[in-house]
Amino acid sequence: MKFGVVVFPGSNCDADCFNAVKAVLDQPVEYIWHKSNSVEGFDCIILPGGFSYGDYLRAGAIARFSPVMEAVIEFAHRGGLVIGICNGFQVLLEAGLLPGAMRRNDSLQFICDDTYLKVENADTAFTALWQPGQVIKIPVAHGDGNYYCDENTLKELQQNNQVVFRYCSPAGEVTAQANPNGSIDNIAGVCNKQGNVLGMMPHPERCAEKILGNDDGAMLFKSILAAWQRRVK
Amino acid sequence: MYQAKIYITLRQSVLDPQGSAVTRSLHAMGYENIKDVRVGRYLVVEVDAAGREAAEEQVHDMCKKLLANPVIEDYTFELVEV
Amino acid sequence: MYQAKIYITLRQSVLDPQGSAVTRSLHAMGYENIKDVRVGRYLVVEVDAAGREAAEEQVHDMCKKLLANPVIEDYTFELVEV
Amino acid sequence: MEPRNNEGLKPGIWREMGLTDAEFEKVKNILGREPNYVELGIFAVMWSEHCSYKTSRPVLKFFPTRGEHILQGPGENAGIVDIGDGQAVVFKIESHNHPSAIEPYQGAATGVGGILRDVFTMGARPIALLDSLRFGSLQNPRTRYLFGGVVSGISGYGNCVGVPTVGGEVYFAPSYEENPLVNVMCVGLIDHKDIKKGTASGIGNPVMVVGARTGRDGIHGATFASEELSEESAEKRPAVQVGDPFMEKLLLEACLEVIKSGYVVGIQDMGAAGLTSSSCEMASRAGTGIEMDLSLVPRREEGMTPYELMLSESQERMLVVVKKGTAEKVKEIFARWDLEAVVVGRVTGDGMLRLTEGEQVVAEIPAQALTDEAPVYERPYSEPEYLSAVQELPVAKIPQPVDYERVLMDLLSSPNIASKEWVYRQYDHMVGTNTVVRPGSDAAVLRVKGTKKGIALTTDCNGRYCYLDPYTGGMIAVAEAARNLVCAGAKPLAVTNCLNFGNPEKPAVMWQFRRAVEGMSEACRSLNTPVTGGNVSFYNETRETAVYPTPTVGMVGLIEDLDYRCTQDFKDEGDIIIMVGETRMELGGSEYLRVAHGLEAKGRPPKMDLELEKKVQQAVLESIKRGLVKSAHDCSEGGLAVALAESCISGGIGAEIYSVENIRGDALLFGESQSRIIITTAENNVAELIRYLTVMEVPFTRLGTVGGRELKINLLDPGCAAGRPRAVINLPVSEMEKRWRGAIECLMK
Ligand SMILES: Nc1ncnc2c1ncn2[C@@H]1O[C@H](COP(=O)(O)OP(=O)(O)O)[C@@H](O)[C@H]1O
Ligand SMILES: [Mg+2]
Repeated sequence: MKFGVVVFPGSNCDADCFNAVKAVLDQPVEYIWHKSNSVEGFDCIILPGGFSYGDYLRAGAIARFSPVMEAVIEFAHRGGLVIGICNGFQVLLEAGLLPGAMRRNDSLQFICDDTYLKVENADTAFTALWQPGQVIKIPVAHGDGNYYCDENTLKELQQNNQVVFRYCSPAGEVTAQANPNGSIDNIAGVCNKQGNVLGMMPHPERCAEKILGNDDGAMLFKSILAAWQRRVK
Repeated sequence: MYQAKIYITLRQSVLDPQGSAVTRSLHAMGYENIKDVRVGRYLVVEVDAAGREAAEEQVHDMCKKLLANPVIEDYTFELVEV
Repeated sequence: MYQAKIYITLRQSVLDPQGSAVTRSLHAMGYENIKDVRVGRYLVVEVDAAGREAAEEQVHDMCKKLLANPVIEDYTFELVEV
Repeated sequence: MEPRNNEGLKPGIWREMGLTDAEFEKVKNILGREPNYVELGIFAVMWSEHCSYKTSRPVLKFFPTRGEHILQGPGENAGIVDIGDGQAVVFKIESHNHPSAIEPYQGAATGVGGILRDVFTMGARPIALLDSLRFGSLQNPRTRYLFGGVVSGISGYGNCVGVPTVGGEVYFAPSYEENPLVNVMCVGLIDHKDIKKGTASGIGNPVMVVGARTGRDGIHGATFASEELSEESAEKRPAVQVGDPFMEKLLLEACLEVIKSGYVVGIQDMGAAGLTSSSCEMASRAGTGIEMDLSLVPRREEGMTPYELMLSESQERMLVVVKKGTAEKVKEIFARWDLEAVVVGRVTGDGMLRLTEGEQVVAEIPAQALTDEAPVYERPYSEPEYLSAVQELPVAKIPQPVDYERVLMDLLSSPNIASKEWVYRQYDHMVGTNTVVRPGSDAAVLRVKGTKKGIALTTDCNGRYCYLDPYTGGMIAVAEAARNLVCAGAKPLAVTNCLNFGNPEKPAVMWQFRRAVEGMSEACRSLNTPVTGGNVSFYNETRETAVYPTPTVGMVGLIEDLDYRCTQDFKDEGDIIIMVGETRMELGGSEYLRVAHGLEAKGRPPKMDLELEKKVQQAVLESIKRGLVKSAHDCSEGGLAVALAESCISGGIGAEIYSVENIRGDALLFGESQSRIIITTAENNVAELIRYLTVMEVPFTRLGTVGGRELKINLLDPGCAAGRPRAVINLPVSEMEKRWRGAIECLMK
């Protein structure tokens, strides 16, 4: 399975995603430069965290117009697996591949810390190896992670099981206290209706190896590979 | 040459974390008669267009595509010839 | 009740990285006739003041103390009764 | 005002630029004529304290700078230390105090930008940042504004560039009220073969300006850093620059790429004094000259004069000398990152810095005159008068606490001791996925991918100790930094430092400076951690009062095998707690005196016995390497009780302690005696550990056991013969944690 990690000029988790794929899966992985207009030959595209174009104006707003995004959008529409992590999530929102928008964290501060997530949908290609409702620990690092969508959209998300992760307490309670940024309904990650595009604020690539003190994130990468293998068969 | 002054604000229905924080600070500073604050963006853009209409159309275009995010933001602008 | 529309902009000689990034991006999107973009902030503040003058004074005050950073920013505002 | 062409110099104008009459005479001698305005501006900025080190140079000679691991000592943009396998660590610390006092966000942000460039200009990829901060009291709203702004400035810049901020320190004391200190350290990783230097060699080689365009911002920044803050400082606002971290990220990637390409001869960032310092320093190091046509320098604003172009401190720019014939290739690389790279001149053989505007020569100065011939001052020094008064501490008159629990709780919520989570939660400290030990322990640890190695990092300095006795305080800063690294399981390798002092023209400040450097030098020699560079920041004073002398030490250590890394948190029920080192009857300069007795800075700082320190560090490090140690934490501010509480809190587990009360109870629990490390070991390893410590001839005490949900401290009579233990502390870990974790956040609300 071949992974592609998109590199916007201000991406800074590109190498981390690259390494995680290597370390966890040992599958082929390549960088895709933002000026490239094709994603041919890739089986999963990762939009990494960082500050794509300085995150000026709005996080992800300018990145959405880079040449590579047209190819990514088309790839997603064809059912290709796309995951946007942190800034990558913001880009997916701006690109309209996922519903909603990001606001500043309600604390107005950047926050870098571990968070606990409840796996609300363990049926996606990205989460299949987790148990439904399982509590996992994944760190966040963002200034604009305060997810917003209007009520109708939220209802739709809920009905279609598109809310993939919610912030929760270590014991799995979805509470306001466990919400690090004020995001609506404690949403930490959502997918599209088809389930082939996932956006999440927390960083699985930062906790994919034992030496980093936590490898909960490895499961996400393993799930992707498993899903792909199933698909190919 | 035209100058567009563009005002981008969060939609009324969207909670504005920055605005609330500013309101709280103002209250703490003793400005208790401040009822509400909304924080938005203000852009000044120089447009080299043939005529007013062309400029106007372009600014609308830019706002819709890039400068404002229609999911949460509204925009308005003023255009003056310079 | 008054509404103050406050415009906060970076001083002329101060670098505006945000403005430059937006300009570059607009150019890349094909809006090559955009000459310059400066990005500032736009605040709408509801002031419950006895009279126009009082409101005006208060807004000046708030801008100087909290809303604008006098080291690098300038502000102007408009006040309307609502 | 800048004169127009051909107008003569206004008499005395050099004084406005910061040159003395004697220095002006020296300029005339060097040139053999009167300088013009541009030349005078160049001399003034290069001979400012900030750029020339004219006061500190003779004192900095005390530092040991050589050692087996040192690949690059002082003199380059950053120091380099070998970590084996053909790899090295590049690191440096720098201050941005005055800009941060005026515009905390941008001041701190551009400080981060500057130090990052110092490291990647050597060809290294920055892998970590640390920040050492000092402010006044958090009770003061202005302090909260400064503190909040500085932290978000560091966060805003570092996070965006994508370099994790993994450690640092924050202290609050009245002396920093109006003059906060913002020191930032950057650490990079490099292969020996990629090391680049700031030299302009090879006559005829093109000289290129790359990165951001030059604007009018920051003109006079270096001069500004070389004088006291005053009411007028606010008027010098153009000295404040705005940083563009996105541009920095592009510059970083492009520079590393271009350095790898092999086209680069020398490269240097444009820091203080911008184009001026980078060009003349690069020429001077190579013994060459540089000729530049200023009309070619890309600019942001129209109508900029040669003077403005030379003195601008616009951020995110570099000066690069490339091999003849490769300029086009270099431009291509920068263009890939959407950056401008423009040839503005060339290297010459005549040793002159020659600036033209088109054909017309606007300045012509021997490059080495600006660097090597800068004035040097042996300034007078004498012991300050305050010293004997503050050093006096009638211990007998200080009552012992009635309620030890309350004292401990107050110490835990003192901003100087409380958790700094409010700060480092705003820093991305994980990006890069190398952070193996995150902020919150004695030292941060980063892995070196593809090896078993780890790098441990810390910054340390207790300014209060330095105020009370700069010699001892200087020694302690070095010793504590090394001790913090040892607690992580690392061998301390080398030091960078940032010397923050008041006005050196005052003999008392000069004395503090000399004594601190002497103390640091002594400790560096003893602990075998040479100094590879640093930064001096003088004139940190307002209205006649200087900050505490604050010689911040940044230190790098190496862990050869990350399997044997160590953290401060207590691990498992039943582990045995041992204190290595010994507690003396010392209260001077302690946080306890401030918190419990309102004495901000009183007495003599704790004694520093370097022989003991060395032994303790060796013994603990070796024990960790042998796998005998499960946790290690040094005793610093707040003493033994606070160190124990911190280990409990970070481990989420309690402890029961029995300690012999052979000195006053408060000194025993809250005194800050140096050279003490609290370690824990599994019960089945106790015998071996004790045997080893005994062989190493280090003093140690068995204190108790890990376990339960409370920290219980019992004092025993000397001799332990009669009587029951006196239980002085019995506090739930969760309650201590609440106070410790919430203190700063609560003050910042
Ligand atoms: N400004 C800061 N930025 C990042 N980390 C910090 C900062 N201040 C303190 N820390 C972290 O908090 C922990 C405790 O700091 P400190 O009390 O200074 O430790 P020590 O006494 O062991 O030197 C350390 O891990 C340190 O790196
Ligand atoms: Mg320590």
